[in-house]
Amino acid sequence: MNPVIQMHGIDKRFPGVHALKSVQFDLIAGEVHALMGENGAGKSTLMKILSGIYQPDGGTIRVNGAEVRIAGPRAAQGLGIGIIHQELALMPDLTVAQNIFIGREPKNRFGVLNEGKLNADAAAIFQQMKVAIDPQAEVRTLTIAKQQMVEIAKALSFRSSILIMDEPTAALNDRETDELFAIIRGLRGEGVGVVYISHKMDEIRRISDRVTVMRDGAYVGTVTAADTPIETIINMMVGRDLDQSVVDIPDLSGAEVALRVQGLNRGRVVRDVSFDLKKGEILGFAGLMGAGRTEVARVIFGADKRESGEIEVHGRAAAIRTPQDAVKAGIGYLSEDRKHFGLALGLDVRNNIGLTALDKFSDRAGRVNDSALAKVARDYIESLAIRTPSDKQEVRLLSGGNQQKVVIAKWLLRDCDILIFDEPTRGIDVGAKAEIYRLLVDLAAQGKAIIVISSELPEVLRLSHRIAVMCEGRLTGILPGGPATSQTEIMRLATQRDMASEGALT
Amino acid sequence: MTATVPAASPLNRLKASGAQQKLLAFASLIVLLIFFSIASENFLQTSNIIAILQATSVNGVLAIAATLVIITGGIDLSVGTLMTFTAVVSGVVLTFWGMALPFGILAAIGMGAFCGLISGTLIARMKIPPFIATLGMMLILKGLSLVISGTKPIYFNDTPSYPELSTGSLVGKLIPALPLPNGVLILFLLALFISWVLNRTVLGRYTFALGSNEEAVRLSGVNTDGWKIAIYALAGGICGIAGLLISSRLNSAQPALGLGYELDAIAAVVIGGTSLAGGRGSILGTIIGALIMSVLLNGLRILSVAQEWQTVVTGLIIIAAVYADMLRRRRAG
Amino acid sequence: MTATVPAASPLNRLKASGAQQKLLAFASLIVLLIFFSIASENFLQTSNIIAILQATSVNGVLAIAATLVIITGGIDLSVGTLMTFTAVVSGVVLTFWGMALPFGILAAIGMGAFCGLISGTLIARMKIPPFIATLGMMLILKGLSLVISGTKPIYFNDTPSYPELSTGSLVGKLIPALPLPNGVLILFLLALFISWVLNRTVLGRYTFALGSNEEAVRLSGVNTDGWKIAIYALAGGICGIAGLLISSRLNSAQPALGLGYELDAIAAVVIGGTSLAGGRGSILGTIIGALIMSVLLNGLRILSVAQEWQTVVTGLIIIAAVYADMLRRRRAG
Amino acid sequence: QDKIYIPMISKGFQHQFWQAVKAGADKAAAELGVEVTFEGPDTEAQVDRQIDMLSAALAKKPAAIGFAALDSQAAIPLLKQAQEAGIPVIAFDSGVDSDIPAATASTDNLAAAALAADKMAELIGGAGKVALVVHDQTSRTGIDRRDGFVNQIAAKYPDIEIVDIQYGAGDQLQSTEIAKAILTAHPDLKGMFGANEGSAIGVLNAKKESGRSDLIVIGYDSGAAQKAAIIEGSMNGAITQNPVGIGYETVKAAVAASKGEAVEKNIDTGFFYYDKTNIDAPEIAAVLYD
Ligand SMILES: Nc1ncnc2c1ncn2[C@@H]1O[C@H](COP(=O)(O)OP(=O)(O)OP(=O)(O)O)[C@@H](O)[C@H]1O
Ligand SMILES: Nc1ncnc2c1ncn2[C@@H]1O[C@H](COP(=O)(O)OP(=O)(O)OP(=O)(O)O)[C@@H](O)[C@H]1O
Ligand SMILES: [Mg+2]
Ligand SMILES: [Mg+2]
Repeated sequence: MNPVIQMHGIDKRFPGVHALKSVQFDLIAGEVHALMGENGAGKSTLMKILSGIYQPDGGTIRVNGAEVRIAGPRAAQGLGIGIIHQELALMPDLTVAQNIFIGREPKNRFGVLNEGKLNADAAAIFQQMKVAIDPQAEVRTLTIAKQQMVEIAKALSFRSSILIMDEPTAALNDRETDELFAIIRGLRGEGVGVVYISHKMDEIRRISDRVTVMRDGAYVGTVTAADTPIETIINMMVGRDLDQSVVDIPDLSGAEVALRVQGLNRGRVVRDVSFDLKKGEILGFAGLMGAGRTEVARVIFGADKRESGEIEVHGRAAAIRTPQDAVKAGIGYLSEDRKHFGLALGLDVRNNIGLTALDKFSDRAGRVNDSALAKVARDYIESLAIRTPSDKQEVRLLSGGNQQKVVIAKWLLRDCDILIFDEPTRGIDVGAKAEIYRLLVDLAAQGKAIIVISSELPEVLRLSHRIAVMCEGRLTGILPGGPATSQTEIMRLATQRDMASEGALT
Repeated sequence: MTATVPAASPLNRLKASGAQQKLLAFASLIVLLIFFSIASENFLQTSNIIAILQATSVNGVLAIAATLVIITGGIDLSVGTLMTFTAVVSGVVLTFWGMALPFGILAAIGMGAFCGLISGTLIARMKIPPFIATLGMMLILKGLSLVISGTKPIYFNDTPSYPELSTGSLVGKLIPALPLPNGVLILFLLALFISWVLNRTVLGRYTFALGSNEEAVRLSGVNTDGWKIAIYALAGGICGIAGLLISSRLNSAQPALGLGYELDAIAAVVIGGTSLAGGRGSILGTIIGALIMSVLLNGLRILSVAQEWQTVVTGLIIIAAVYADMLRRRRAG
Repeated sequence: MTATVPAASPLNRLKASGAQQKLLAFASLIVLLIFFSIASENFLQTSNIIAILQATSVNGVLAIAATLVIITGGIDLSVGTLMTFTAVVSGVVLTFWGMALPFGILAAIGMGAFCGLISGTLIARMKIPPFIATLGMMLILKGLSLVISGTKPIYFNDTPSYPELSTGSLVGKLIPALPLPNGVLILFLLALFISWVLNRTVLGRYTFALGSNEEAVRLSGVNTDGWKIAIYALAGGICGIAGLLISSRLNSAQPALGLGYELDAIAAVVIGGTSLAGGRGSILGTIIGALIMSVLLNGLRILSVAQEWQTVVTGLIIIAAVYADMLRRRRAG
Repeated sequence: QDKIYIPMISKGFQHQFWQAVKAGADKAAAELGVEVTFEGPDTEAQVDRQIDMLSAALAKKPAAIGFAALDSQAAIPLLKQAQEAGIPVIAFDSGVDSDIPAATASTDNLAAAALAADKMAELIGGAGKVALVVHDQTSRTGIDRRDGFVNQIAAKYPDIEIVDIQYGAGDQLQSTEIAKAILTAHPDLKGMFGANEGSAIGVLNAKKESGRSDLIVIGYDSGAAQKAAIIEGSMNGAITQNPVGIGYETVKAAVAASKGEAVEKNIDTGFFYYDKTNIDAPEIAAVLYD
């Protein structure tokens, strides 16, 4: 078993950050090698070095035994290394097929494109992946999950012998994840070496052969997946055990209704959605990709126009037409797409956190009290363990998970009565995830009303006091939380298609 | 999750191709045409329509060049003075050096492409923002035009066929009822060709890709710098064609002309629905944008609207046309 | 998961604050100053330095307005003609209506803010791209200036103190050795004030945030449209100040002037390191950018460089200055 | 309804000079009962814009056309078109290289600028350094006024040195900065010639701002500011053409030509030098404008 990749003593510094400290990593043909670590541990950085995007400050890389210098993406491709980036790297104005084959378009000698072959090839890849995506759709019209599928299709189309997947399932739900795993197993059978990065612990068991753990930019160790308990791996990652508590459903019979949604409609993506949310309650939203959960949240929040339906906040009708109205009414919404809707990437951490609540940090003349803002920002950096050299660091330089924490901090600072969290733990490591769960439970205990939209069923089950399930824009049912509800029952509602849309609402 | 790929319905495909949007963009143009036809009997004469088309030819060609650059997410402020510079170069070759017409044509287009190549290199390799690189080019070329022409217009009196390039009429020879000047013919042929390049060739694909997400294209292993330079060079070559058109129309290379033409060209592009953010746009839209501008100016002149009010009305209509287009697009999805 | 935040070293803090980069941006300016001082003994006289500063005042003020808009990710092509329009409005109030000086000042600034408000509304509420909205405004204001002035300059002969606004010297009264014209004083005070607004107030914070990711700001519950309109209105008011400066310097409102000034203003902004993509920029950089441009022109004129070559050299130096700045920034990390 | 319609395509529109031409044209239009429109491009470089204007004017089937060519050759094809359509053309301000125009109403800018040079020589005492601020490097009027002045100095005043010629696009602010830079570079400069109204005002501003009250300034054209400066003495004198007369005579000739009457081929509308002493004289006051 010859390793196809051997990385040794890899070192990398960014201004203010020592991202990699003499890290080692190796990959054998035909294995799935999971790379684990907390947010900001350096996983993406290590893989960016392997795919030629960054140059290491020190260390050696061997491919098939020969020492190489990987000068750029093209060189990496030449060595048979393909990568799916953590942050989507797609061209939104181009079609799906055009994205997949960018740089490798079928063309004749004069550079004239063969668009038919392009689309057919893309369709063939989706066929193989068992995914329904129109190769001719513009990427900008796809949801993040589908865009993630396009990235995967693109990486597959390279037929690389080494495939790096940096959190490919962050935006996928269980079923899509299953499909992806089937694909990965197929690749492994063909002798492809796969590097797999994920924060979803259960996946490690299911797909990986070996696990390498990193902490704080340093190599911790490599173990075989089959005979290492998850707890051990978590311990290697965070240096301690995590509490694995289950949901504890409070008695909310006497609690007043904080948010009442009645007959909400928007085109075909939100159809006649009604539900109540009580103070102190955590309402989970489950459903398949494109079920319309995000749309419901955006319509409630005023980010998209509502066609009909009423929203009541604390028993009073709320005329919400813009996010500003929603925030005034005490509703906060943490978007699933942090890059586009959550963060001003060019601004620093401090000002991103302050974005929702600048009015609280300014006097009547409009002067910003920067020292107060800085203090609050540093408090959140500390309490949420955001890895950043300072509160003045530009957010775009943070690792994905740490960016997500900044978005969370932003909404915590606003202190809304009703909080909608759309995929709050996307890209967040186990340790931080546990912290965020505790945070949500605390917030609910303080009397806040909370909606959690999540594509991870364990997460929904871990958090929700009640679980709303959506399918094709309709609310197909609301189930009680806790051990009483099984995953199968959720899946049944999540796939309950158009017939009998009444009756399902209990 | 089933594996069927939803078959694109014809309507969807039409939407996707943007054809619908482009058809709608005609509306503002049609409204203007109808209005002026009713307002003045002199407007809808063959000779005036041809005059409008001819007035569009130079701005239209420049706007095509600007479209390419704008789709990549860049901007080219040098199109106007590059046009002038190539006109002067053609004058130098034909009049000062007394060479034959084909050399003048080659020199103008070649010099245009060369200057575009320089702009492209400044932008792609030296990472100078397009605005600054082409602003610098604009000034440099403005100065050089004056220098090499000796601050005087160069006349093409030794090349009697020169004006034919733009004002002769090949079409008119075939169909005497339609004396379409060659300049207009060239504009249309060029528009068709560049449309084809944008939609059917690798160069076109990368033009859109660069404007959509340059970093993603680079990460895909594409030589983004090289392609970007090629696009700027192509745009420069097109400015060379504009230089030939204007100098043959004026039978002289006017070295001081050209400043301000870049704004008209960019305006035509944006009115035509191409986004300054890059990634989307079409040549058809640009041609419509350029036509809207010339129809408007011609119509106002024919109605003898006072010149100061012409300016005001042009400003209002540019805003209104783009707004109408936005509303329609928003309604269309 | 440890929560230690690495303490920022003073050097890092300097880097983070961007002060270093700003200091370095001076370099091109210093190089130019040294070069011209050696090349001509007449360059480095107090009177000439003051002349350069005075030549910067109008473009500097316009560039400050343009900086605000550009940081939001927009562009304002109407700054030049808005300046002219406000100058004409001041002329109408003071000369045609015979009102007292303060009313003229209020009218110019108020009208500037009002026009900015309209541009801002077109952009924020009607979603018209800034390029088109302000191009339209540019044309409308150009026309209206001619209309309300009757296409004639308006002189301020009834307001003898009017020229003092820009050419008088408050500083000179206090420090006779330093006869700094009020126009320059106003430029510097304005720069300080707007710098303060950008860095210390909510408006400034949102200016940067809008340019960085408008949608994220909107989804944070911020009234983005309202703030954007406010920023355009502020920029318009600043153009009103430029209108006062230029008309008091020329002791007349020249209705035909102003076209082309927008490019100079935008060039100063970009030379000063503000990105046209929005989200980053500084007033100090803009002032340096504007100074680079006036020093360059003044120096070349003093050296009697032929006009056509002045243009060429200006183009080259704009590119070189920005390139040098880029290199330095890249090295600084 | 069918008033005789005469479009005038000028070299400019916004400058006071062209507004004065327009005023003369309007005056003649009122007297003769015809309809006149007046337009011109933004700058004198925009030859093709002017051609488009001419072509729109022809579409209106006018009785005659007044045309001030920016380039003496570029418009010839359109003028031929006018000739074929039987539309008489009257050239004004400067001529075209063709005999199509039925008449040309213009000023001899070369001679006028030469007169300015003579006056300059006289005022600075026949020796010393002078400089020019001209409005345009490439337009006919710019070239003629520059060359008229320069050639006259070269021919007649060997002791006068022209140290600098720069161009300010007729923009008052830009011309001011240019003139100031020239004054800085040449502290011993004796006189400056501003070749149109904007340039002259620029020179005047520079003189004031630099505190060079001894500088001899000769301007061109009129306008309220220039007139005031001459009365007050900060400007020594200026050349004026007769723009009102140009406009008036052009329309008059156009009307005559449209009726098939004979018109004089060359209408010289004349030019004058004016200063403090003669500014109120009737023949001068008649050709000045505000
Ligand atoms: N270009 C950069 N400039 C400065 N710092 C950077 C840059 N890229 C990464 N970093 C820092 O390097 C560290 C490692 O980041 P990396 O993205 O590799 O983490 P990760 O393990 O992938 O985390 P996550 O699970 O959150 O994606 C982080 O502290 C991050 O802030
Ligand atoms: N920007 C968009 N353009 C076009 N269609 C969209 C867009 N965003 C969402 N949709 C469509 O709207 C429907 C609902 O999507 P939504 O994002 O609300 O689903 P979701 O349940 O939140 O699922 P996900 O897990 O993908 O976030 C889907 O059919 C999706 O394809
Ligand atoms: Mg990562
Ligand atoms: Mg969602």
